[in-house]
Amino acid sequence: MTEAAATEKLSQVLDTIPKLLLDHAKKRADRPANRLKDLGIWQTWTWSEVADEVRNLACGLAKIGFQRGDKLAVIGDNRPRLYWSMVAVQALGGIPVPLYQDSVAGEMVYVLENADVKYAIVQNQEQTDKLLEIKDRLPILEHICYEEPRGMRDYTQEFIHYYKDIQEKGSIFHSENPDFYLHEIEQGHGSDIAIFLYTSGTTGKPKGVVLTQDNLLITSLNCLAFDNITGEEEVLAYLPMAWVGDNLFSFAQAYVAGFCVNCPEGPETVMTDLREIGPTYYFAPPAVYESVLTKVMIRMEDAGKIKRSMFIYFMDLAKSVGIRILDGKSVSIAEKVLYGLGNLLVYGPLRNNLGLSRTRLAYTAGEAIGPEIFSFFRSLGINIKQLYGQTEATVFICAQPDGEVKSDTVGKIFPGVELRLSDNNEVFYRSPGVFHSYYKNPESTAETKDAEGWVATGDAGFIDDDGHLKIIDRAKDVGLMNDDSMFAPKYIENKLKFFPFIKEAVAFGHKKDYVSAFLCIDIEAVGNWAERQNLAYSGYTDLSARSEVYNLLQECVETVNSDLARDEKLSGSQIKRFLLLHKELDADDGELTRTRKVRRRIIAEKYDVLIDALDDPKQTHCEIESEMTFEDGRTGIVSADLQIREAERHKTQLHTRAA
Amino acid sequence: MEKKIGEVLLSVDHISLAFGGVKALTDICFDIREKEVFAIIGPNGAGKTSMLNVINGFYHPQEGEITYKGVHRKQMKSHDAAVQGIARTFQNVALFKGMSTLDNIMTGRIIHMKRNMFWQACYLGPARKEEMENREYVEDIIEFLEIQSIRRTPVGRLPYGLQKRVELGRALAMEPDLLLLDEPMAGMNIEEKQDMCRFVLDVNDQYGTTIALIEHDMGVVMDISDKVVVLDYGKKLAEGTPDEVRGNQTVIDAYLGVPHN
Amino acid sequence: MMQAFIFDPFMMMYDSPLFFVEVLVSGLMSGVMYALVALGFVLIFKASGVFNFAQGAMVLFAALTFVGLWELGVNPWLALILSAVTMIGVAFCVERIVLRPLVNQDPIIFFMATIGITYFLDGFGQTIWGSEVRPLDIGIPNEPFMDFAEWSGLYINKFDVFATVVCSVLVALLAGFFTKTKIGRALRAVADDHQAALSVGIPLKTIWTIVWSVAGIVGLAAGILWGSKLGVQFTLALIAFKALPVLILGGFTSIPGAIIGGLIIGSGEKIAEVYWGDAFGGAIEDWFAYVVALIFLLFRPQGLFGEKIIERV
Amino acid sequence: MIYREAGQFKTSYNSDQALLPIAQDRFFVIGLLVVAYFVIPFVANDYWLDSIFLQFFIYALAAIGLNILTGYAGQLSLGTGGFMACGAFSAYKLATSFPDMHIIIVLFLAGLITALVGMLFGIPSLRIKGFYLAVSTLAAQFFLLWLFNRVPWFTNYSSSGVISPPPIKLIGDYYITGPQATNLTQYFFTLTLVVVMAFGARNIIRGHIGRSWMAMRDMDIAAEIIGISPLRAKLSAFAVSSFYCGIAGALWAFLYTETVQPLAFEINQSFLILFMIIIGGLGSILGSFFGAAFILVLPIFLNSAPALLGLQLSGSLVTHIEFMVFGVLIVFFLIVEPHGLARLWGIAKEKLRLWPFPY
Repeated sequence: MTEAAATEKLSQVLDTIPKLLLDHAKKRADRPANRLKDLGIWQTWTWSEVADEVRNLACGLAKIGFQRGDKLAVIGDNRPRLYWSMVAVQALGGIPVPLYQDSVAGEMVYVLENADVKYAIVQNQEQTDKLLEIKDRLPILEHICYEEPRGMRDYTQEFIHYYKDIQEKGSIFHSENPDFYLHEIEQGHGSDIAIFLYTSGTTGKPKGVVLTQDNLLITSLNCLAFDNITGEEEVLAYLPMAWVGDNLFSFAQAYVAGFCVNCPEGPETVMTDLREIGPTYYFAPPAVYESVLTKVMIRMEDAGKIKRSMFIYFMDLAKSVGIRILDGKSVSIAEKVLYGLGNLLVYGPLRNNLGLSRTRLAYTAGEAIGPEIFSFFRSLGINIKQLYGQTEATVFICAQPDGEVKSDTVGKIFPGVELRLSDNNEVFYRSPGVFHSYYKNPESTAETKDAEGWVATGDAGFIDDDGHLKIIDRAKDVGLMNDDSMFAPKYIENKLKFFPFIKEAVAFGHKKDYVSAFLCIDIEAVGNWAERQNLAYSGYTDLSARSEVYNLLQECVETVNSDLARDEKLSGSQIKRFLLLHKELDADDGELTRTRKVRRRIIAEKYDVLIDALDDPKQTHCEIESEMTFEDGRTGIVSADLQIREAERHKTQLHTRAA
Repeated sequence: MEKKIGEVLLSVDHISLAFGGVKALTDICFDIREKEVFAIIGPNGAGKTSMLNVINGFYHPQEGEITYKGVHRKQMKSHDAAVQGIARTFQNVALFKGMSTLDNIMTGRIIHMKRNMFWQACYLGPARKEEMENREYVEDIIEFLEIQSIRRTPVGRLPYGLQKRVELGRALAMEPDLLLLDEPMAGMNIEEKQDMCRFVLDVNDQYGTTIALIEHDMGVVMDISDKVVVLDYGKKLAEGTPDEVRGNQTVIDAYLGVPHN
Repeated sequence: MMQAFIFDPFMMMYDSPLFFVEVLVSGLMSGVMYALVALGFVLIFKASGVFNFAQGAMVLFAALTFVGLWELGVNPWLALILSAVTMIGVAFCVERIVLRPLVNQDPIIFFMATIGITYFLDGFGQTIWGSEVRPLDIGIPNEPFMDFAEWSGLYINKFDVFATVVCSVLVALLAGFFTKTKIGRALRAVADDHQAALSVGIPLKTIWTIVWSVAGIVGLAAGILWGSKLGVQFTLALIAFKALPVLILGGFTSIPGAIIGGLIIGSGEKIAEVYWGDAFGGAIEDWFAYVVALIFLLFRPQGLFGEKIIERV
Repeated sequence: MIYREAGQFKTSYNSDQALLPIAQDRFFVIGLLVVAYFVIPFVANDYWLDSIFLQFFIYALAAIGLNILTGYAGQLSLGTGGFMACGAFSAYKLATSFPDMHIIIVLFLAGLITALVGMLFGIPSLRIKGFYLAVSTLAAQFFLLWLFNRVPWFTNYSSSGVISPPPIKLIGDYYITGPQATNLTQYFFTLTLVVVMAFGARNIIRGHIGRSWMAMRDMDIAAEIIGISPLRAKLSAFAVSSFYCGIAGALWAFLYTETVQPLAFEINQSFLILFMIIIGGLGSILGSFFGAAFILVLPIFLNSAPALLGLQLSGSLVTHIEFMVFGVLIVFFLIVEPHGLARLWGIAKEKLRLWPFPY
C-alpha cells in the first residue's frame, strides 16, 4: 500500500510512541519538536524532520541487524538524537535501556548484562571508552554507535558506528524497501514493552522496571488532562534520561501532547539555557529548587542596602499575598496593588532571571521539599506543585490539583489510581501506570506486585483531612526506639535538611535509647555565613569542625526538636546527640545514590565508630579515618577528630501540631 | 596511529638577522614538512621568537632566504604571510581587548571575508550570508576548543589560560597551512598545559595543520613534536627527532648551562 | 602660471640678494620664536611622554597674567616673578588634578586631556583678564639697527635680535639644567623609562611638576616676546599650532631638534610667503609649515633628531 | 528590571547577531523613532526644529564620522572641521554646476569627494601613530580651509566670502534648501538621513570591516599578523569617516546655516566634535548621539543658568565660562569614564538586566 495510506491507517490507533510520531509529523509537521543548544544557537527540528531522522535511524539499525525484542542501551546527556534513538528502537519493536551517563563503567556492567543489551547508542568518546573498557565482560554487546564525532576518528573497529552513517545506511535501505518501516511500526501495540528503567536502588543491585507503551501513554494522557497541558508547551530536558521522570515529562508526554523539548548545551550551561528557553512546564527535584533559593539569597546578600530591604519587604508581602492569589483566594485591593508593585520591582525580574517567567506549571517530587523553599517559589507566583510517585507507577500516584497546594503533603490521589493503606501505614496503589514486571526478576516482582495488581510503595504515610496523602518515611525504615516510641528517620532528616545550612543529615534511633544524627554542612551557605562572621577557614573539614558552626547548627537541631515535640507520635524521637561529618556525603563513595538519596546501611557500616561514639553518652569527641574520592577521581584517606554535641530536648506539648 | 609527514612546506635557508650591531640570528637553516609538529627550543634569548618573526614576515633578515610552498621570498609583509596561510599566536597574549571571545575569533576570518563596504552598510544579502557562514565556521572552533561558555565574554576578563585558548582559536579561524605557536604553554598550570597539548595535537590531527612551536619547557615539547631544532645565542645547536636531541650532549650543556671542562 | 611658480621667485632672489638675506634673517628670527614655544612641548614630552597640546594656552595664560599684573600697577619685574609663580602653580595643579589620575593611560588619552586643559586655561585666563587686545611694550623698540643698516645695507630688527638672545640664553640654561643638575639627569632618565627615574630617587610626580613648571616659564618668556610683537590676545594661543610642525621636523624628544626645526620652518615659511605667496593666492603660512611637516613625516617619521623605534612582538 | 529575556532564545545566527537582539531594546528604539517622526514635528516650534534638532542631527552625523575614525579605528583626528568644509564646498560646486541634480546625489557625491580627500590625508597614518597623526590631520584642517578661503574657484568667484546654496527641490514642490524650504521638510529629511546613516555605520562596524578597524585600534601588530592590511583598514576608516563628515558639512552649510563659508568649519568645530565623542563615548554610535546632545544643550544651559540665578553676565564672559566648563568636562570624563556616557548607559542597562541581583 502507499506510504500515505499506511500512515492514515496507523494514525487511527495511536497506541505507541512511533505511531504518535507519524501522527504529529502529519498534523503539526512544521511545529518545533526538539531544540538543542549547539554551536551557539538553538538548532531546531520540526516534527516532520524528526520523523525522517527517526525513520532513517530505525532503518539503519535494522540494516546492521537489529531484531524485534533486541535491547539498545542509551547513554549520554539529554540529546535529541538520543531521544530519537529510543523511538527508532520502539518502532522496530526493540527495547531502549537508558543508563545514567555519569555512572562509571563498573556500575554499567551489571545493568548492561542484566538487560541483555546487544546495541548501544552513546553520546561521545567518553561514553564509548567506558563501553570499550567493559566490552569483554559483555559477550552479547554487538554494536556501539556514537553521536559526537569529536576525537573518534581513530576508533576504527568495525562494530563502532557513527550515528549519521547509520542514518545514511537507513535512508538507502528505506528507498530500497519503502514499506518496511511502516510495516514494523504497524506491528507495535500498546501492550508492547516500551522501555527498561533501572531503579537506582537505595539497597542492593538496581532492578530493571519494565514499562509498556500503555503505561507511558495512558499515564501521560491522564496527566495532560489533570493539568491541561497542551501542544504549545516548552520544556527543558536536563534530568538524567535514565530517570523515569525525564522519560515521562520530556519524552512520553511530549509525544502524546506534541510539545517541544529543548536540550541544554551541556550540564554546566543548564541555568543559562533554562533562562534563554523560559520553559512553560518545568520539573525539578527539591534539591534544584533548594540550590536556586540558596543562590538567590546569597546573591541578594551582596546587594545594596536599599535594594536588599526592598527585596525583603516585598518577599514578606509575597508570602502572605502571592500564595493566596495563586490559590485563587480573596485579596484586598490594597494588597493587590502592592503585590502588583512588587511584581514590577521584584517578582517579575526574579522569575525572569531564574528563567521561570513563562512557567505555568512546575512540579517537584522524589523527596520532601522544604516549606520555605516551596512557599518562596509559590509566593513569586510560580505555580509549583508536589506529586508522589515512583518508577513502578510510571511516576504518578498522587499529585496536588491547582488551588489545593500544601508544602507538607504530596497531594490527592491521581486520576485512574486506586490507593489503600495497610495497617502499618504502608501505601499500596493500583493504576494503569503499574509496571509490567522487574526484568528477569520474578521474585522481586512478586514481592512488590500482588495478583490483583496492587503495588507496595514501601512508604509509610496517612491521608489527612483534606484527602491529601502525607508521607512520613520508608515503611521499613520506620523503626521503634527502646521506649517503643516511633522513629521516622527520613522525616527527621528532611526537617533538618530544610535548613539552608544543612546539606545532608542521617539520623539513627532504631532500637536505641535516644536519637542521634550525622549532619553535613552546606559549604556554600555556611561558608558565606562564615565570611560574614569573618571567620577564616581552610576547607570543608576545617569549617565543619568549628565550634561557631556547631553552635549555628545546634540551633537548627533544637528548632527541629521543638517541632517534633508538638507531635506526640514523634516527640520521643527528638535528637539528643549530633556531630558534623568531616566530609560531604558523596555518590562516588557510594554514600548516596545517583539521585542523591542517602544509602543508610552503607553509611552505618562505614561510620560505625562514630555511631558507637554517639550512642555512648560519655564520649565528647571521636577520631575518624575514611576514604574519599576527589574531583579528579583519585581516592585518598581523610582523618579528623569530630566533637559531639548534646542538643536540648523539649517536653511533649499536649496539643497536636497545626497542619 | 601513524600520521604521514608530507613534503617540505617551508624551508629556512641560511637566515641571519641583526638589530643594529646585535646579531639575533646567525646562519639558521631548517625545513618544516607538511603535517609535522615542529618545535624550536632553546634558552631565553636564544632567538626563538625572532625566528618566528622572520618566518611570518614581521622581521626581515639581512641574509638568507625563506622558501614557502616552493616560492622564494626575501621581503614580505606579515599580512601577506597571513593571506598565504601562516598564522601565529604570541608569547604574551595579543588579543583584541576591546572585543568578545566570539569577535576576536571572527577577526581571524577577515582574510576570508570579501564583501565590500556597500553590502556591509546595508547588511543584506551577500554580506549577511558571508557573515553567517563565517560565524558557523567560528562556532565549530569554539566547540573544538570547548569555550562555549565564554562566547560573549570580553577577553579582557578571561583568565590567562583561557585567553591563550582564544588566541589559538583566532589563529585557527584563519584556516592556516602553517601555524606558529610562540610558547603556547607559558605561564600555565599542569592541567592547562595538558589541555593545550591535547588541542595542539588535535589541531594537527583533525585540521591537518602543520605546526611550528616555540617552547621553553623541554618536557612538553618532547612529548608532542615530531622534530626539534635547538637554538642558542642565535645559532642552531642541533636538529632531529626528540630522542636524538635529548641525547645530544651540546644541547644538554646549553640547556642545563653545564660548563665545559 | 608655471612661470609664477618656478621662474619668477628665483629671478627675484637673484635680482636682490640683500633682500633675500633680510627675508631669510627675519624668517630665522621668527623661527627662533617658534623654537621657544616648541621647546615647551619638547620638555614635557621628554619627561612625561605627554604631548602637551596646552602649551599654546600656557603661553597665552602666562602673557595675560604678566600684562594683567603690570596693568594693575605691579612693578614689571615683580609681575614677571609673580607670573612665573603662577605658572608653577598651574603646573602643580595640572600634575595633581589631571596627570596623576591618568597615570598608566595610553598617550592619546593624555593628549586629549591636554586639549581639555587648553580649553580651561583659555577660558580661565580670559575670564579673569578679559579678552580685549593688550599692547605690551617691554622697551625694546621694534626697529632695525640704523647704523648697521647704513654700513651693510641690511635691515635687522632690534627686537628680533633681543628675542634671539633671550631664546639662546634660555636654551643654554636648559641645556645646563639637563646635563649638569641631578634633577636634569633624572628628567632625561624619565624620558627613557619611569622606573629608571624612580631609581634616581626622585618621585615621578615631583619630576612632572618640575618639568611642567619649566615649560610654563618657557611659555611665559615666549608669551612676553610674542605678546610684545603682536599684542597680548587670544591669537597667542594659536602660536601652538605653529609649533607643532616644528616638532615633527625636530622630533618630539630633541631640544636641538626643536631649535633647528624652528629655524627651518621660520625661514622656509617667510621665503615661501614672500616669493611664492602671491602665486598661491597669499597667506600660505597658515599651512605651509604643515605641508612641509607632512611630507617630512612620510620619509622620516621620527623627525630629524628623534630616535628610531624598533617594534617588538 | 524592565528586561524580560527569559524565552527570547535564538534559533539562527541571523537573529543572534541582530542589531538589537533583545526585544525590549527593539521596542525602545522603535518608540524613539515614533516620537521623532510623529510627535516632535507637531509639538516643537520652528526654533527647536530649525536650530536645536537640525543642529543636533548634523552634529550627531559628524560625531559618528569622527567616532568611526577615532573611536573604532583608533586614529586621532583634529581635521573634522576641514573635512566638513570639504563636504560643504564640494556639495556647493556640484549643486551650482549641475542645477537639476537631486539633493541626495549631491550629498552622496560630496561625501565621496570628501572620502577621497580624507584618504589622501590618511596616508601618513600608515607611517605614524597617535598625536603625530593628530598633527597631520591638523594639516588637513588648515590646508583645506585656506584652500576654500583663497581659491576663488570654490566660491564661484563671488566677491563676498558669504555665499548661499542654490534652492533645491526634494520632491514635487517641497524645497529642501533655499527660502522656500520649510523647517519641517528639512527636519524629516535630516532625521531620515541620520537614522539611515547611523544604522549603516552600525552595520559596517559589526561586519568584518569594523572588526578590522577595532583590531587595528586594539593591537595593530597582532591585527597585521592575522592578515589585516594596515593600508586597507586605515584608509577605509579615513574614507568612511570623511564620507560621514563630508555629508554632515554639506548639510550644515545647505540646511542649517544656509551659507557656505569656511569660517563655520575652523579648528574649534573640530575640537567640539572631538569633545562630543569623548563625552558621548569613544567607540559607540549611540555615544555619538549622546555627545552631540550634551555639547548642544550645555551652552544653552550655561546661557540660561545665570539668568535663572538672577546674575547678568556679558556674552563674552559666558563663552569663556563655556570654554572652562568644556575643558573641565573633558578632563573629568577622561579620568572618570573614558568610555563616556555610552558606557554609563551600558552599565545602567546591565544593572537593569540583572535586577534585582547586584551581579
